[in-house]
Amino acid sequence: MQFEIIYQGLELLVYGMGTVVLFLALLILTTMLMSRVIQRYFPEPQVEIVAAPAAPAQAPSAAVIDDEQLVAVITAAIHQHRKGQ
Amino acid sequence: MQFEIIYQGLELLVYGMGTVVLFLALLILTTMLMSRVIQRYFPEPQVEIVAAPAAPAQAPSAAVIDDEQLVAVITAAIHQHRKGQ
Amino acid sequence: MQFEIIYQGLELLVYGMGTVVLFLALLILTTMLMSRVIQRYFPEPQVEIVAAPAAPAQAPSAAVIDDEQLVAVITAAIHQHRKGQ
Amino acid sequence: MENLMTLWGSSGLAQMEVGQGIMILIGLLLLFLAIRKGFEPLLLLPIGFGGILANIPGAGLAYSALENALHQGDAVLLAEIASYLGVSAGSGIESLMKAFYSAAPTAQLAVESVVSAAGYSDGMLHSFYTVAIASGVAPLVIFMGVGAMTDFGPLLANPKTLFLGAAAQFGIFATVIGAVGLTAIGWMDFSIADAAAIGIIGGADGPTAIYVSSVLAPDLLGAIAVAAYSYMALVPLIQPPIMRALTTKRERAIEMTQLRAVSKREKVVFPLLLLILVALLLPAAAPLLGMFCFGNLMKECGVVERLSDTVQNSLINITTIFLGLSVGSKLVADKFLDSSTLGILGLGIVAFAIGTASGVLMAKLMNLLSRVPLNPLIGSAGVSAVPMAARVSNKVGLEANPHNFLLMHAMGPNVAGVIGSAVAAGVMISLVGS
Amino acid sequence: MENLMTLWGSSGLAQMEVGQGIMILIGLLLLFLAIRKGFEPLLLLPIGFGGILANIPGAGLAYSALENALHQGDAVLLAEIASYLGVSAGSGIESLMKAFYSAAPTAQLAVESVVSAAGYSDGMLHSFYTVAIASGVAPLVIFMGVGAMTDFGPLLANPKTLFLGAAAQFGIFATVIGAVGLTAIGWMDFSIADAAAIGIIGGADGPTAIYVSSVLAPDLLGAIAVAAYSYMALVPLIQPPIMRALTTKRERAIEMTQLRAVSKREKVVFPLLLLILVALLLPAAAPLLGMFCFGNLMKECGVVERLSDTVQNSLINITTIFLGLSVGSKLVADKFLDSSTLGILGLGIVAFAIGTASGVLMAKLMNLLSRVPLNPLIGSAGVSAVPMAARVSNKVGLEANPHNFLLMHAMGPNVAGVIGSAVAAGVMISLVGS
Amino acid sequence: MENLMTLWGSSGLAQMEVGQGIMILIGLLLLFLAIRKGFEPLLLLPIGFGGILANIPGAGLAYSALENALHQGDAVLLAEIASYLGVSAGSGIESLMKAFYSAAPTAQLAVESVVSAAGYSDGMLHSFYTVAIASGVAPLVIFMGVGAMTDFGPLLANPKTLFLGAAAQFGIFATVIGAVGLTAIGWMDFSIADAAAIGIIGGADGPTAIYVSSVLAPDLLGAIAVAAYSYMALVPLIQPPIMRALTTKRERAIEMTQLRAVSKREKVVFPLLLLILVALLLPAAAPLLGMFCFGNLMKECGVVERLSDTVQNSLINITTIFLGLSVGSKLVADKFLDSSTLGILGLGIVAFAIGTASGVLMAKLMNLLSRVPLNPLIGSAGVSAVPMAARVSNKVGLEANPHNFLLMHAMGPNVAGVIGSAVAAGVMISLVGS
Ligand code: NA
Ligand code: NA
Ligand code: NA
Repeated sequence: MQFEIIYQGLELLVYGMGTVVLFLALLILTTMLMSRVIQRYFPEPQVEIVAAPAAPAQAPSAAVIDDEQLVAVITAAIHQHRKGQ
Repeated sequence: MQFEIIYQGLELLVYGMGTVVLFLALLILTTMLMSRVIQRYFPEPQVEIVAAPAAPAQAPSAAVIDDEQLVAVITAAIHQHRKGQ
Repeated sequence: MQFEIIYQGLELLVYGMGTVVLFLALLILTTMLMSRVIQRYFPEPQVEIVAAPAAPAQAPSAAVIDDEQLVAVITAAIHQHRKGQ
Repeated sequence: MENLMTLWGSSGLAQMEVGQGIMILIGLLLLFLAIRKGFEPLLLLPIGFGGILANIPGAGLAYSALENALHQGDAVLLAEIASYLGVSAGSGIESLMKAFYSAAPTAQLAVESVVSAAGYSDGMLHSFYTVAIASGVAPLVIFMGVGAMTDFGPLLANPKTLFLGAAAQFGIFATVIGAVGLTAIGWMDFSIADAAAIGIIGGADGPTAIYVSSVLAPDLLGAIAVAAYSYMALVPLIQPPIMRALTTKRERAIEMTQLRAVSKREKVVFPLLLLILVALLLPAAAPLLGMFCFGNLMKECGVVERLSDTVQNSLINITTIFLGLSVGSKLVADKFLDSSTLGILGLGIVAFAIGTASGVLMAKLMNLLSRVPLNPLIGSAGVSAVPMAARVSNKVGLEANPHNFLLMHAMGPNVAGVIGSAVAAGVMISLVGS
Repeated sequence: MENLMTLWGSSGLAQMEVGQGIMILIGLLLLFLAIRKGFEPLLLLPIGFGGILANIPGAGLAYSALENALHQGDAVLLAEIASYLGVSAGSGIESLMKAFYSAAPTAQLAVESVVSAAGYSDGMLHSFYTVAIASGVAPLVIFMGVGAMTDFGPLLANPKTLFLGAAAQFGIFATVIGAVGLTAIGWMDFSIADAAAIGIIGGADGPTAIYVSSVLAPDLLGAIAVAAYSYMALVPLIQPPIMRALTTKRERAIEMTQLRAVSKREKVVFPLLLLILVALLLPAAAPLLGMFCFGNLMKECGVVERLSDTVQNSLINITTIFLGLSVGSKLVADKFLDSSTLGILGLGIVAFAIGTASGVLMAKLMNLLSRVPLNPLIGSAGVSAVPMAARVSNKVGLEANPHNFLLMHAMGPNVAGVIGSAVAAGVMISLVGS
Repeated sequence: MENLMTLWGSSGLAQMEVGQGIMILIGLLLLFLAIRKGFEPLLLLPIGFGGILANIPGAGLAYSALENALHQGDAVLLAEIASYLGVSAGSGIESLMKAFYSAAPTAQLAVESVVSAAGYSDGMLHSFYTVAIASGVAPLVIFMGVGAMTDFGPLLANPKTLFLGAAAQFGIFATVIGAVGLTAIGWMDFSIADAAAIGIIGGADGPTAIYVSSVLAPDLLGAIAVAAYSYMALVPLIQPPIMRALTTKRERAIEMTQLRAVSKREKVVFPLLLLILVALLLPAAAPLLGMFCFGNLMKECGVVERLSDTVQNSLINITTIFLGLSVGSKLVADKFLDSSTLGILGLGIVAFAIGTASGVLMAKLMNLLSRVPLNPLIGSAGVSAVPMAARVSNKVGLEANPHNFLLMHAMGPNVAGVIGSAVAAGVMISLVGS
């Protein structure tokens, strides 16, 4: 009985972790393919730079905190840093 | 059986369309009466011009699209047109 | 039967009113105690004056009416009145 | 031709009963009072409109599926229903409904199945009522919103005004005596639960009144809600004469000392303190006061502003609409047009008057016992009816002394009255309920 | 190893049926139309997404607990269910479901208990559908919101345009004839209730179409809603050729006299007037038109602005999301991929065309009988599809005469069309419903 | 006198049990953490408040009608209930409840009817729980809102960071092993379903944890939700030591290349791509990830802004309030005060730690295999806890190299972690559920 549940747990570990990794690997592949197709065949005239001005994903854990100020500070710092180089 | 359902359909057409027309005719009559009573016995000091500046009924089909710009353009055009005459 | 219900009503009066008064009396005591403890041991640097600028409890009966203007007028009046003294 | 008869037979005119016509007029009157006279429009507009909808002949919007079947079904259907309930089909709708409520659960299930198969379903307003009021949820959500809109600052600055909020609840219990008295002399026929629900009108607090009557006297809910909101709107007419009659001009001119500053921390702790007291002493008041304190804590704690905003706006507005329409469903003619409604309207105004008087007299008593001067006019604000009653205190005070600004002083007893009537509601539910 | 089989067996690829694949593509097509072509995106986006979710193989999101048990349960479970229903376990899902619906209530209860004990529960979209549409509440709330966004000013300034709104409903009833005709010649197999629900597509009003089909033909609801919203989006393509074909250039160039001023008071009284007429004559239309009038009264009365704002924003938005997803649940392959869907799509566009033509012809007829000039182009706006159809009238009018601004004139018949199709819906429910 | 005893007997003090007192203190502690320490206040404030309400003695707010009857009913009522269930009345509440759940549906119906006739009804929090969580709807709606607030830009610019989000889910499964291990050695008594629900705490995603435990282990839901949100708030304390221990200063100072521009079109297609993959491979994750993708599509498509706004504001706020209160209902003393709660709290923090470590180590592994430099600090963000974990990565990175801005780079694995734990949730429900 005791080994039974440990066995079940190990099974869950193997199949669960396996599925997560496989699924996300497939997602990586299809996402890269999708991006390439769109960039080549359906390019957009105007693009947006992700690294700096885009606001980060806000609050998926329902904790909505304003990151914009932080981003603004960081962006400014990066610019200054680059200028300095 | 086949004629039965056609007969039912025709009935629906006659009674349905009849009710719609009768009901809206009654609504016209009572609305005109209501408007006349209000205009005569309960006039309001300030009135609003419907034709031009009032925004149109927005989006009863849940498709909310901003008509104000369109109305503004039209209003301007009407004014210019009238001035020109 | 008739006296029965009157008796029940009187009981409700005595116990009901008694509970209300006792409960609110206890609330007064604990509130005063709480305020004293906070004022002595956990004072706040910045305080707010309740009498004048604080907006009154708005609309607990779901009738939300803007009291701020009224309060502003009253506050101004009080200030003028005090200045005049 | 048969269709023409169906259409005419299903039209309102052909089925209209006198009572329904009267109720539609009463609904229009409520709309008039709400729109033109500004009588608590947020509630009386939906209530009035719901009342009209509930009385549209043949639409059955306020009836359950079974009631609709009993009103509109043919003889065969009625006979089948009656056979399941073990009564005669000709014994009238009311006795069939009673038989249904006391039937065995499997018989109820069978009847519901038959009714549904015959194409009858719950009316729109009946569904709203079931979800919003019978479940108790709408008044509680409103109370949470009220909590999120209440500022306990003035009360915290002068906690003794809680006594004024307590005294004004005497109107509630005096009215209970009135209701049982009318029953004892045979003019009315109220149970003790009915009397308690009627008394709560004197609490001058809409959601509390609806909550209590949904538990103790659902059949009287329509009349009680209409009375509560109407009289709350009439506070500026009802209170001043009583206030003037019970005070001297000198008393009315008393100026009160400025309220002390109240810290944020006190405001955060107060709803928790109230909650703990309720938990220890009066669990029956826990739903109402618990939600009230929760709303107030969300407002004062400062870390969940987005929740507090939603509670004060979209959530309370959505709930108000469905609460109002649901109350309207109880204005259906065969429930509302009853001598008891007149009794309720009469007792309700007595409750307001006694509550007002008790508050004023308590303030005078407190003046005898304490050196800190108290203007007795703020006593009347203890009935709640926030913020109307506090404004009335202020206005009557200004008449006597143009330098006398009682508004903030009256807000203390005013919000105390909300707590007081919720406590009274708890006592009644725990003593009379079930 | 067994787990690997469980995982693979529970994957979508292993369970995918052709129909589900097709429906997922159709869902993606609806999303494309909504996002790239701007086809009524507020509804078609949730409907399309819901359609994809409904067809995820093995997820059973659109099925009830019982349907999920019948699709995925093992032989033992099916045998147990079948024994309660008194049929053979091998008789197929459809006949088991039919047996369930006609079973005695205690047998239904027993089946539900078995299904729940076996771990099956209602799919997410099925729950949404039950709460939002089967109860009737979502279309009614949308209609309240539509009422709160409607301005009856242009209609009040020229009430005769109500006739145009009446005439355009001819498309509804002509389509009913078409549907019963297709049945009579054996191409389709619609009941009279189905035909009525299909006809209502011609009303060019989404919530009305969903409400009527939820009552009269729930199985066709998916196709009807998709047709209604798609054709509403296609109004700028469907209407102009018909309008041009039925009018001369001279008629299209007619300039209309400016609309008179309408007082606030008339706007407040109008929804009440409409409500009273509905109450007296057509109780079956009371839910739809009652909520519509309630919304409009909240907007116009001016004393409950916070309620009106919420109705026009958060409440209608929340309801739209769940309404759309719920409609999507009816795009499940085994219900949608049916020859009847093609029939519905075909009949729907005929309904729009006939409605448009009827409106234009009625305007021409009215021109013959009255001296006040009426541009026949505003007749087509009578189908509703607010405000798209009114804009089409304006645009076609400008082509013929660049000084001809018909927008406000077309808004009258446009909102009249909403009332007209709600009236038609009431008639159909009262004549055909059960 | 009898009334006085009724009142005192119904007071909280007279009925208070030690466990309830402790739970009220725990509720106050949660409020303190939420308000003063800023621990996920949007959830922990309602949860803590709900926990206090649930433990008010005698109020029974967290109990069903039957539980309330069993706790407060007299001997006669208990005997009647027990006779329907075929057990002895003295066998204790717990065994009576078990007998009820395994009773025949007609017996259940009879018991419910008796309980309701005796005046007992579902407690307020029990009703909230039934509607919001037992139905599964509240976590799904929250997930839709989260989707509408998520920007996949950083992830699309560097999709390989999805591997980090995958690796960090190892914490989930390692914790499952821990839970079954504790059971095997006899310290705890978790079933495999319990273990799976506990493991999901390591997903660092509140709604996912609540959704999974509502399906797999409703009795543990309170402890699991409290652990999940508490540890999410503690991420800035839990993660940095682990991150520093597993990396060299040099690794922490690695600067990453700027992210490429991502087009609007990619952002619109991505949620659809994810949805299709889910549909084909993992239907059990379809409710969670379907709603997530729906929210994200509404945000990115740009044509339904009013829906997206409502989803991100009033809808998610309303849902959060009732979700929190509902979770609080599971903090009722006799369910929460159990040795298993301590086990859950302990296992939960282990899950967080292992997830953090796995993410960092995976980043180091990827650095070995690829030329593009990857700062291993962003690996810890793979646990999700958006956006807290990404900020922690940024902060620790800045300590090592003041020119090193990792925030946007860490957002990729951060949102990948949300997808990863939803996938893990799907696997668990499909392997362990029912
Ligand atoms: Na009160
Ligand atoms: Na129409
Ligand atoms: Na995660």
